[in-house]
Amino acid sequence: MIALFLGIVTAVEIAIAYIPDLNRTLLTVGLIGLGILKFSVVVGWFMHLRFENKTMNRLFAIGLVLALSLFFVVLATFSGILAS
Amino acid sequence: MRLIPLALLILLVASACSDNLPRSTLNPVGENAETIDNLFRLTLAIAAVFFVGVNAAVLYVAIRYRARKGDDREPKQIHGNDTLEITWTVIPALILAAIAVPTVQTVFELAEEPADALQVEVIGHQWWWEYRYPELGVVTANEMWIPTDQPVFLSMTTDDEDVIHSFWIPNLNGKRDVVPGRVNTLTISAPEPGVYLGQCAEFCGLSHARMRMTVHAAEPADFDAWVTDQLAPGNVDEDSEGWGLFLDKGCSACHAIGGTEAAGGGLNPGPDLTHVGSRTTFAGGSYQLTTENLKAWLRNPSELKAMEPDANRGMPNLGLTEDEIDTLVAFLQDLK
Amino acid sequence: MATLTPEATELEEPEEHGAEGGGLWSWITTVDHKRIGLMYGGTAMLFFLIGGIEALFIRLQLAVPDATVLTEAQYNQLFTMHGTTMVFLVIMPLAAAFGNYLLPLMIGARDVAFPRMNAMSFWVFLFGGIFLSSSFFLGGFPDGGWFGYAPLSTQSEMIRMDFWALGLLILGIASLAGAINFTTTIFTMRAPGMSMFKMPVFVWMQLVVAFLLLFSLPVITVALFEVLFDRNFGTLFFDPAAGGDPILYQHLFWLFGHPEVYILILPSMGIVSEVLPVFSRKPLFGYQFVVFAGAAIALLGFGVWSHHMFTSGLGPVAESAFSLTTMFIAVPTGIKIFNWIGTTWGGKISLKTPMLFSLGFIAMFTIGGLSGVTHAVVPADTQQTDTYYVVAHFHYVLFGGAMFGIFAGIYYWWPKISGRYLSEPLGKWHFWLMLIGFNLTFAPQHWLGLQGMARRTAVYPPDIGLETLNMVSTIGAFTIAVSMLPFLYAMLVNSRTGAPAPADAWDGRTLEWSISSPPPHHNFHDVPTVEAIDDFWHQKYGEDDEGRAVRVKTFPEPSRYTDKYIHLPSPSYYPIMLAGGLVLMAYGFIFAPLGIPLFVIGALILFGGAFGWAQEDPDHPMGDHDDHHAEPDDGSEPDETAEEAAGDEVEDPTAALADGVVADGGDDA
Amino acid sequence: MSTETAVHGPVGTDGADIRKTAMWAFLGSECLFFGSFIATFLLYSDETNGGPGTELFDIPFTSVSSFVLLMSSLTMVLAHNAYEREDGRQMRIWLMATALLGTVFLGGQVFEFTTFYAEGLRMDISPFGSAFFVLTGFHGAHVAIGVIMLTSMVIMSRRGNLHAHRGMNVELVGLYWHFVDIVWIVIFTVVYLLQV
Repeated sequence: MIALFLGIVTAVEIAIAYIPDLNRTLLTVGLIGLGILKFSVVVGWFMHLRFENKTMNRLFAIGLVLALSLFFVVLATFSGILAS
Repeated sequence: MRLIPLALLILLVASACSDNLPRSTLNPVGENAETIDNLFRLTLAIAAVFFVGVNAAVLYVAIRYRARKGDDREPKQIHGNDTLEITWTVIPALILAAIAVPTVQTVFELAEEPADALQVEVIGHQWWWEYRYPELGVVTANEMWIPTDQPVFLSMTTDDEDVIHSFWIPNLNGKRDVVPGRVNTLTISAPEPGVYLGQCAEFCGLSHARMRMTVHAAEPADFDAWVTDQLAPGNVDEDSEGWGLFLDKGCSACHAIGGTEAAGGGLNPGPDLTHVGSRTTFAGGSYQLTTENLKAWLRNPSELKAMEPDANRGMPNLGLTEDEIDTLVAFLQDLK
Repeated sequence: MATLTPEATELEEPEEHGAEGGGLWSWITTVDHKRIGLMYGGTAMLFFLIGGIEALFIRLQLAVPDATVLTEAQYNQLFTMHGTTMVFLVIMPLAAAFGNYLLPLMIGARDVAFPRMNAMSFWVFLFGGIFLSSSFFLGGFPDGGWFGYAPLSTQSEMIRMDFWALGLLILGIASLAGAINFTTTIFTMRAPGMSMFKMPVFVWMQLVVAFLLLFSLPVITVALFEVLFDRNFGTLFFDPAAGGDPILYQHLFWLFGHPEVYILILPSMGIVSEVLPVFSRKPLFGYQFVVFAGAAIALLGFGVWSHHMFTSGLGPVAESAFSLTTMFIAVPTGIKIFNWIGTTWGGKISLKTPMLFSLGFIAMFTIGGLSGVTHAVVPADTQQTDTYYVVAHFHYVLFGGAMFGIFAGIYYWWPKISGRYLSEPLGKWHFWLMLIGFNLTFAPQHWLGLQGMARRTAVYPPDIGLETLNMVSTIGAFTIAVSMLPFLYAMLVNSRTGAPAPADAWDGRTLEWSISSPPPHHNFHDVPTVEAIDDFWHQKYGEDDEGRAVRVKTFPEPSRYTDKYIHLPSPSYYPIMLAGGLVLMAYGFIFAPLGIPLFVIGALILFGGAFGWAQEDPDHPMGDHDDHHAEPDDGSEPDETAEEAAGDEVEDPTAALADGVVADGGDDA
Repeated sequence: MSTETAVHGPVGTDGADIRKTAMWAFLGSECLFFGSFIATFLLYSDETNGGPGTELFDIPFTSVSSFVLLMSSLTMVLAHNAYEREDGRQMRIWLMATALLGTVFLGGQVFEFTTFYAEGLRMDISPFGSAFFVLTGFHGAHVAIGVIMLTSMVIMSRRGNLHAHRGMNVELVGLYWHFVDIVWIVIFTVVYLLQV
């Protein structure tokens, strides 16, 4: 079931990436959204994190949150948003 | 025991303020350096209060609550006090917030480019500094001249093959890194004529310690005279033995002399020598430009300053005879 | 409760399975956390000696202007290795030594979660340190600075930076495996009843450090890989000519490098948080606040890295943002200092050597913290950074702070480790000489920096006012060297002839004092049940009407031996084999293409070690255990059966789970 | 040690599975490892230094190999289920299937790398090339290690060193394998789809 779902999501992703003239922001938001969906499904069900205790959840969550912050701060610094 | 740092502090503050040091952040010249110094002194004063408070408390505790013979009573078991905790969380936070306001203001102030500034391009090399005055057409090395009546806006970078340096004249402003592939800026101004010394402040390899620089702040008239001198072609007698040696020994492969066939178009890897005789220092600002020093330099440059000539960083040993050295040194010193 | 300190038994022979005798082989194959901790400590102290000698050479060169004791090339190598050694081969492993020895004792466990992985961490650290230092005999020390900024570190002449980058990668494996081990140990192996907020502060700080390592090490790993690839495989990560950006390296390095500062200082903060209450005979003031402050420092520590780059041209917005976060990290740091003073306030203070070092820690660390605040003021920092002012600042934090804390810990726990006290007079000589020498060395450097003395310069000119203070600083450095003599004498002689120490050497508060000195191989005859913070103290003392401590119970001296059968993990030589293979690979890489056979041999040994490890039964007499699969590449695969003894004692696991609060507060803070 | 604790692995005093806790800590750490590489890539996605850029990406091809990797997560789940049922034979079959799918993915990556090299995208041609190859290469290395782990587990199971009820290994390797899969989900989205 979950595998089927993941397969469909992937198909949708590729389809989106190929829609001609799709608004760039919409594309980005859509693809990232679907990526997050797939990510959560695998982590939550395949890896049973949904059913594990808080310690394990938090260990992984901290890594994830820090990695995401890393993206944003580094990119913001370089892209000039922060550099003004 | 804990009085030692305090005593040292007093001693050192006294000694630091006593003489006029040419490379000290404690003797700021010009608006930017003074702003920074004031902000630093404010922070230092606040820090000093905490320093004295904490150390006095430690000392007090060690004396007052020391276990005494015959006192069998155990101390009260105090586990904490929420009011105190909140107090010593909030008060330092407020003090820091108070420091943060002028800090942020100053950061933005210092980043502004003044309207009427003299433009200078600073290029860091392993291990010397190149200065270009695009509006004036002047190119020079290690010693920068600036007028006293005008702020100077520095645009700083390096060659792509070079490494990170940091431009720092402590009297005039804080340092700013010089990064390959980027252009960083810094504003300096010196209302008083004088000589201000600096040192590359980012570790840049073998001879980092000998990558120094000098800023000559001159009255406007003197500065203009300097510019006029710099724009003149190099003082070269094309029939002289020195000039012949300069070409024969391959000096012109790295060094330019303006107004001659060795003008080089500004692509040379070594300092521009058009007016080298008029400078006071050489070798990354680490030696006085004297006859003796120049001779020693030409005998074996790496003896005076560690370099990597094989990697195109620094001057190779040309294997000159004493006669050739004498001739070349005389030739160079005539390049005023 | 009553299980804490069982009655002494008359047994002469250790009965537990897995007990080790003497002999070199038993140390090589040991998986006992106490032995591993001692080996960590001993190795780190040897490196401290090396790093110290490097420092003395640096100070000799700087004693007078334009000195020629060292060439520029030698000087650059020495300061690079001094920094690298002190950070990665001294303070970090010393913290690991304390963590290894004490974590299981303080949480009432019989070992760490993964004893063999623990042994592997040590061997990887030892071999990595030897690898890094051996560069001296193979062409010279690395010379690109301990921070290895690209593109200087990728310039082809800086050939020894391969040693540096590979060495740090290897040491990173040791630290990462250690961090996973400690995290798991603290989360899962606490004695029944010891909820997170009943753990000793030292354990908390080790947990925070493990988190910092977990999440900062991978970032420097990436930075080091990118440097290695640029140097060896022609990638262009930091080549400006091709569009690469050297500033990216700085971000990656300091994203690790700043948490690293807290990795170095937090264990010592944990140590003084244990020492101060014992020698004041009062509980730690504001336990929760001290714990939260530690976690807050760690969390904020991930958001301040760019303050190392204030002069690199980040732009005013980023500079202001990082200035603010940096300033506010001073708040939790201040909370800790105030709480430590609160702990001693009104106490009954005994100025034994551990206490002297702890008080010294507070005084010296405060100075380092305050000069840190002046760095947060960006404009001031542009004058201070890369000068001796910064050198002074971080030595007040890392020497006056971290090392003073570590010495406090050594004097405090030595009676537990050896069963003998270290000499008080020698300790006092050590402390006072070191305090004086330390301040002589580093206090003048504040002024040197402000007077324009740049860091990492082999020579400085005369006549700009730097001579006197540099000479003072050099004299101070040699005073520090002299102060180490009484310490070394005490360590070498007192451990055999010092006054015998009882189990509870200082009238302590935490579980390690409830067992014999030195501790039995299995630590606890019966795993204790914990009801309060400082549970051991509360068994000994109650409070009278005025709130003063009153002794209610005295325990008999515990025995080293038990009549119980306690199974412990068996010794194993696979960890050292795996570590050895890894380092052979590194040598092979350095000397490629000639070294490729060495690389292959190393890889085979590593794989063999991992495979053998996976097949090995960790404690065969019990028979029925999981096999497991070792992961050769990262060494962090949790691949072994943990020591289950603690698990047998679980009475109500769910109850403990309910208040099993996580250390970080990361996702909801 | 009772069978019960064997199935769920050694548990600590707070009831948490010791080895799984460690594995999650490791995976949390790995997030930062790949995060740093992905940040590098994002920074350099336009730095092609005159060489080829994202236009070389063959999305349909990469989609297929992404799907292969995604399906290997499914077979991994089936292997884990077989372990829970203590069905050693089934477990080995699904482990082999997972390893096979992983190998197919690696084959795809090798093919992709070869094609890119032929078309002039090399890791020494531009920061973009460096970031792309090193990021996807390190992911590939993780997959390869996973394949080795899966294979050794099959071997150990055959030799009787890995009994079905000792499935903590299968579960741990499964966690690692799923993690490698989700990293690819991120890479596929961020590096491929968003850059076209």
